[in-house]
Amino acid sequence: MFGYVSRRVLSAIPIALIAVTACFFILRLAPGGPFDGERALPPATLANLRAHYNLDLPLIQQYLLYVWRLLHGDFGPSMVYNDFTVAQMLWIGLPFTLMLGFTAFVIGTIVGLVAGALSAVNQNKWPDYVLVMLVMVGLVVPNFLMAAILQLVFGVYLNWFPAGGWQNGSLAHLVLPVTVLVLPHAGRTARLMRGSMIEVLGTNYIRTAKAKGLGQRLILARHAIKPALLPVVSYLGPGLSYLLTGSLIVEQVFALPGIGKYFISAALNRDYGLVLGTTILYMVIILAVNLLVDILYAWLDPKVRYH
Amino acid sequence: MALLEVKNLKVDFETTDGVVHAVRDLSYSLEKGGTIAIVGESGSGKTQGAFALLGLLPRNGKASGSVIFDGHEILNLPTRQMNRYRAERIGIIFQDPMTSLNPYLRISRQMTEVLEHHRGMSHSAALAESVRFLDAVRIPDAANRVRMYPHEFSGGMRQRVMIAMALLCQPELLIADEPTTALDVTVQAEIIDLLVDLQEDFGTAIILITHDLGIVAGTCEDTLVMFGGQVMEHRKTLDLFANPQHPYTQGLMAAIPRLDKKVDRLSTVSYEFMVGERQA
Amino acid sequence: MSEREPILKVRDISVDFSIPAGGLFGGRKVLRAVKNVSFDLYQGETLGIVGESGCGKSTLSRAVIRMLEPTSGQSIWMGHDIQKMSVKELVALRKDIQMIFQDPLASLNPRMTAGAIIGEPLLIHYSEIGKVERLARVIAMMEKVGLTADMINRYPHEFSGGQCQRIGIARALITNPKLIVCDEAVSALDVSIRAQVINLLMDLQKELGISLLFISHDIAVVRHIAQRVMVLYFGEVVEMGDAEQVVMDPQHDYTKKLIASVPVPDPKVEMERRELRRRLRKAAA
Amino acid sequence: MAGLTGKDAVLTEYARKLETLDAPKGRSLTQDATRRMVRNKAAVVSVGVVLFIILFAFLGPYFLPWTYDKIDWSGIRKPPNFEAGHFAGTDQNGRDMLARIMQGTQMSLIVAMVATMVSVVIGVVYGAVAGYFGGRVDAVMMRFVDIMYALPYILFVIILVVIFGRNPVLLFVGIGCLEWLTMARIVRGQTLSIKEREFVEAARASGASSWAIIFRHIVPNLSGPVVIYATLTIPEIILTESFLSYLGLGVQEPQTSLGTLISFGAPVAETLPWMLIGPAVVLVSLLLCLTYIGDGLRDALDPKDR
Amino acid sequence: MKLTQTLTAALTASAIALLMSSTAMAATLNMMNGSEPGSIDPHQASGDWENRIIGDYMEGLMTEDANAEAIPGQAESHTISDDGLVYTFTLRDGIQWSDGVPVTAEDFVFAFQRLFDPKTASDYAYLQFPIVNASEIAEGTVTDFSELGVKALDDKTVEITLEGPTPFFLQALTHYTSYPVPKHVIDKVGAQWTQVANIVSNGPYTPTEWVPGSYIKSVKSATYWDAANVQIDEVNYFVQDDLSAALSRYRAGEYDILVDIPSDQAEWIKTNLPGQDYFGAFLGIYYYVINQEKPPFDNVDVRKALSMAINRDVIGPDVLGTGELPLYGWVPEGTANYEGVPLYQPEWIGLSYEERVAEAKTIMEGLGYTSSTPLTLQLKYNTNDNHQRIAVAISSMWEQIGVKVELFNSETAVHYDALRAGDFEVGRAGWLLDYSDPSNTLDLLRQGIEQDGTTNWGNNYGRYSNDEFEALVDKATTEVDLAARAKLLGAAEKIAMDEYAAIPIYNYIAQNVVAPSVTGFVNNASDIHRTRWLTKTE
Repeated sequence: MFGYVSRRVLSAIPIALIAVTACFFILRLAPGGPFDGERALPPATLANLRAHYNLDLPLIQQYLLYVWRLLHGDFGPSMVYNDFTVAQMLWIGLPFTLMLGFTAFVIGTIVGLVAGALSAVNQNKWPDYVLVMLVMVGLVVPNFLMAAILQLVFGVYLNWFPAGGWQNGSLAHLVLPVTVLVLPHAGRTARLMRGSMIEVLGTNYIRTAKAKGLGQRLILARHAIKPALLPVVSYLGPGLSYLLTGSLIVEQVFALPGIGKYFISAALNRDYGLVLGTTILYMVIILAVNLLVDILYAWLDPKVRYH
Repeated sequence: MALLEVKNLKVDFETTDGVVHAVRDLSYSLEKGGTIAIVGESGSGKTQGAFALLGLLPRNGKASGSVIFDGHEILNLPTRQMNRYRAERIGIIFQDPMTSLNPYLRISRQMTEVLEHHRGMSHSAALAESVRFLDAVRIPDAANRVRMYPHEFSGGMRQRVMIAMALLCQPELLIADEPTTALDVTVQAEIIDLLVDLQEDFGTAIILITHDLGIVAGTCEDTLVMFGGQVMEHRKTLDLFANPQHPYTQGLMAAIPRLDKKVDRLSTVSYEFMVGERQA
Repeated sequence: MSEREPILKVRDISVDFSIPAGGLFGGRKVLRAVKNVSFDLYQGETLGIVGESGCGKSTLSRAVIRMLEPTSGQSIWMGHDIQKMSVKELVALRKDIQMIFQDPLASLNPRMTAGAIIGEPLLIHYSEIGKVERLARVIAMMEKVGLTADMINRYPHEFSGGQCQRIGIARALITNPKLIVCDEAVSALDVSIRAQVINLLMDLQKELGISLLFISHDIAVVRHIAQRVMVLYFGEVVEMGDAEQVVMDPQHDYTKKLIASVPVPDPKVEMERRELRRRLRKAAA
Repeated sequence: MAGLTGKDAVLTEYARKLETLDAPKGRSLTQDATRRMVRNKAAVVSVGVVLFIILFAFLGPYFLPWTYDKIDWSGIRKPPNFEAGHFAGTDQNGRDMLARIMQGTQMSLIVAMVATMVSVVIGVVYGAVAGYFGGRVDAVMMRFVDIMYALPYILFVIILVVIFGRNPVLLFVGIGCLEWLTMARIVRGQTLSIKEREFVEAARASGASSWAIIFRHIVPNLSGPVVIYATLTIPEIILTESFLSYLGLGVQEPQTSLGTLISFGAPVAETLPWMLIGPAVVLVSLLLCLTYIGDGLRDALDPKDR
Repeated sequence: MKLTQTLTAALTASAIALLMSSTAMAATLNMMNGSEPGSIDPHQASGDWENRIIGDYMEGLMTEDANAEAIPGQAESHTISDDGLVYTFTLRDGIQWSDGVPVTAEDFVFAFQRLFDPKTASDYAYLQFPIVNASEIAEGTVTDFSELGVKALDDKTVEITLEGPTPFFLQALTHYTSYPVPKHVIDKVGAQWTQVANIVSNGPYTPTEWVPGSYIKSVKSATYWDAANVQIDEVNYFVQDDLSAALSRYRAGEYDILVDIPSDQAEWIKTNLPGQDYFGAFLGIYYYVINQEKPPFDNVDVRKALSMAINRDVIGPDVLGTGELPLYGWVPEGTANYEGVPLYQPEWIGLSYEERVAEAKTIMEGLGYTSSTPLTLQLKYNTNDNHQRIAVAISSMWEQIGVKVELFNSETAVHYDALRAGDFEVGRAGWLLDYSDPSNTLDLLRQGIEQDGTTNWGNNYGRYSNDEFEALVDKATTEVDLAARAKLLGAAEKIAMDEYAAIPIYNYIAQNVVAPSVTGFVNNASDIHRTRWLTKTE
């Protein structure tokens, strides 16, 4: 087990390195630089800035310098946010992003699984139709629209929840942003769960379970859930990356701290250090989640476990 | 009184291509401890006819007619009531032991749950009983292997597990749906022998569903030959083999290459008998 | 017999598989699926290979014609070692050696019409012939295997199992092969249809003088169709000889068990055989 | 010479036979699937709605008094006004909303089609090749997909906007080039199972080359999952497009897309509701129907249901 | 009678209770402050959202009053030499940093040296380039910081020497680039001094909490010299990029002040939030630059026609809906040091829009551009709803005079990169004045500087070049007399605008929304509203 995990972690390192390299050079290919703002800077200032951030070095040297620092755990400075290093910004924003992301992830997964399973059990009956319809709405409404609607309805008209912001992690502030994130994730999960559950319910071993005279609940809980979960489990990795992408819109609309919105703004500002830092962090999260998902998969599927 | 009385059983399937009559007018009866073989080729309706007894038809299937088990009408019972017959009084073995066991659960779990559910036994008692039955179906080292997952067993062993599972509650009737089709010949022989021995030991009545006349020959008292959802011939097995009456039965028997007789050319089944029936 | 030169000489073919060793993330181990098998096959002859699932009979047949790479050994096809052939020579060889498969439906591409399926080998090996002639040959072959020309545009799922297997046979025959490897070619068929297909195969063989390598788990079928039988058990040949002789007087214990296990559609005989099996089992225990 | 082998005679006879041959057309799997699809009410209704939306988007503009880029200086940010011919109101630039919705729908549909097609072509070829050749080739190719998965998508999009910025179709060709990852994975998985099927072995036994097998035997049999996934990719791309529009990276003015219209409409939902409702209704019903069609296709094409 | 008495007593009691509770309760101002601050180090900041925070915790020699006029800050008084070159400031008594360390003249000298130090790489250092040797130090040609024209005569006296008379210099000293920084802290922790754990302030507030991406909290500083008159105890500067979300949150009572609004909501706010809209013109111009190095845009007539065809009267009120004022000249109305110069107006100002279009059309036709043979041009703008709308509207206006416009939007960095590189035909730009003086905008049209074989055009994206204009502006820099200087600059403006050096479109409008509970908020031309002047009643 330990060997497997360490092998997986080791094999992720070249992937991460290639990705970092690709990002580094692609960023530099894009026109515009971190100091191209609305106002032209005097040449002297510009030169000072470029020297300050080592941008005057040859590109390959900058790259090696970056990787060298990275290996020492140093993400370098941000070029737009001067008062913090990239590592500081990420360190401050990460817990929030993770909290938002994982709360939505957990709730969305559970809601999706339950909805999908209910839908499958009642296939082609009214609860199925209602659930499928709800799931579809979650899927097709763009999240920025959903965020605006929720904010207006629950934040302004009904005034049930704060319309945005983040006061010391109060639960009320989390409700709306998490809902926006949960809907599409729950929708996708529910669709998958419904499909796989229907498939499982048609298998021979469920027929065997029925032939044993077991009640429907027992059949579902003991015989159907686990195999039906498998395709959903393999979706969880990509699902989380969807969530993280979605979180940047949510962070922006609800004015939440977190690293999601740096992703966009830093890319637009050509804040090389911050973009790379965020990218690497996201990559690590995604790779870690994929690893967890694989372990979970192996745990769920005895066949994988023993081969 | 007969243990099982099937009368005018019909099974229809609603498909995208319209209604398919899988079984038409199937009637037979079975005494306590008796054996009957239902023989037919694929699509003859033999399997669906058996599934209908236990209410195991797929969603789009509908059964009608009458099935009296031990004096009670059990056809199309609500699931809750049907569950009192399933496994408890009527066991069933399926064709494909590879897919009929839940690959995600240990054999122990899959067996003990039957006893826990129907007999209210404790887990440890159920486990002991399960091991006893695995022994009975000649699974070596049953006490240890009961903790394994299905994919760790060979096909023949899995079918033994299925049989043990179906017999756990010592049902009065065992439906064996092509129990050996997916297995090798030598294993098939062992399983069939096992079934016959168990039937003698437990006195369970058996409905043996198969496409292989050879298997039927040595096992069942009665044989029922089906084709296209209809009964072609239903007689004592000895009579049937000695003197097959229906042209379909005759053709079927002649089409089998036999080890005990050498022929130069196999004869084939002529379906001319169908012409008249179809029109009728 | 001995003066004739065999069309196919197989010498010491072995096949190893590397399989996961088990355990959560363990390594791999080597499994010897076929062990040093040798045999000869003559023009117009049928050699039956009998054995249970997993005994290596399919692996053997594929290794012989290099559908998969054997670990060691030779198979000499009309004087040329198949195992040493170049890719180009192999493609040419496929024209002479064809296969028929177990599952009649699964062996046909569901997206192709019967005509396209049967015509495909022509497209590969006789790309020079025109469309009309190809079609003509396909129709001729369909009629030869008992299909009608009007079925040419139908798709596999519209055929019965027996008809599908006829399409498979037509596809195998269309390049005028000298050897056909039948891998459980009749096992999945219903009894009545199986008889038809067996008869068809035997008729065609007689007419065209092809050799058959007939693989089956059913020794009764093999006995019926093959002149010689080879019994495989865990990758090894345990018995090989004249079909009649092997069935009537099996030498190896496994062959005896196998023959005793085959059900016979005669209640009296079957009762006796069960007694026999019981004795065998007791003796073994 | 002709009579020597009798071949010509045989051929002549068959040629004659071919002429008279009136072989009935078989029912292909596609036709079968279509028949099953027609029985799915939700899918049929969805197909109808989608067709209607397509007609609405492509023919609608011919029936309107205003074009999508024409400014009505007398009607800036005005609610629907039938006399002026603004059936769905006007935007902040005084342009007719209905005309813009039609143009936006056109754009979204074209963009989705192009991107989907690109992703399908790349994904199918890539996945089929990786799956068929397996082993080291497969390992390397799939590792590459893994890397791409772990990279932030948005970065590529920004580069693409910079490179293709002015042409929406080219931009979305680019997005299609990034969207093929999942398709490649699905296709690879399917290929792995299809290549174990006997008909592939049969083709190999007939001497067919690897490429012939991939394109004649494997790719056509992928059509089920590919079509299903493609139908699901279309809404995905439309959503991606709207996400990009929200970030200001969408299509260039004066052209527009549903996503762009909604991202402009959402902030003024209260004050200029007609700017949101129209495009939102079209987008949501389009996506809803496409998803239902995708589901319907899956049910119709899934061989397990047969 | 008795009833009235009891009632009055009760009312008084409750009023007192209310009063007491409100004084007991800290008044917290929640301000929606736009973008994430890049830095709250005065030498690193570059935006108005940073200015709001920095100006509340730091104070320069001069500071702004509620109307954003320069008033004495840390300096109690100052004298200016007759030639306008030497400024001498006397610091207040007892001013100290929030950690109790006194603020001395040395802190100011240190701050200016740090500002110009190339190592600091301050974006906005050039605003203080009028100081002797400032630009030389920044460029690295002078390395001895003691040669800088800022000296501490003693602990309480700062002397600043300028290169030339700079009438707006006192105003420039309200800008954050001139703020002192705490030498004693920076010597200890270096660049980390702005971390809330280290930061000290000399202004009315001290930052105490900073959650990047969310907010900065500043609390009233007890050591501020005028602390007694500071009413608000706590300020939260919230990061909020999405403007319509910001409005929603304002309506939900989560913000007291919005510094920007979604422009479509201006009308709605005026109607539904009466008295809370503080929309007023401020010193900022929105304009299009025309690349005068590319034909046919080097032709003044083409530029004239393009300018004439723009109907500025509909852009502010209708297209944007916020009512921005049409702009024809280069120096916005209300700019200081420009007394006596009439607002620039083109000679066709008297024509109706239809007549202007007709004339523009004639001009274009004369040059061979008609609707069938149009002049095709690419209009670049940085991605933003308002820029887009204006571009769409203007391209439609230009269509009438035989100009076919292709719109091209890109992100800010790419857009300005293209403008600077001259890779455009017509491009959108804007300028918010750093200080109230005509030179601040007129400098945008000055010729490029030759360096390393290329011309650096700075902010003169259109590459307008006119020697006469240049001479007038140059002359004005040495003119001490304000009226004469204004005249010179006015003449320069007229030359540039008559040649359509760029096309001004509108005068920016500040779009603040202030809750009724907040008082003391005054519209002003600089759009600077220090929290010090505000009061909040709960």
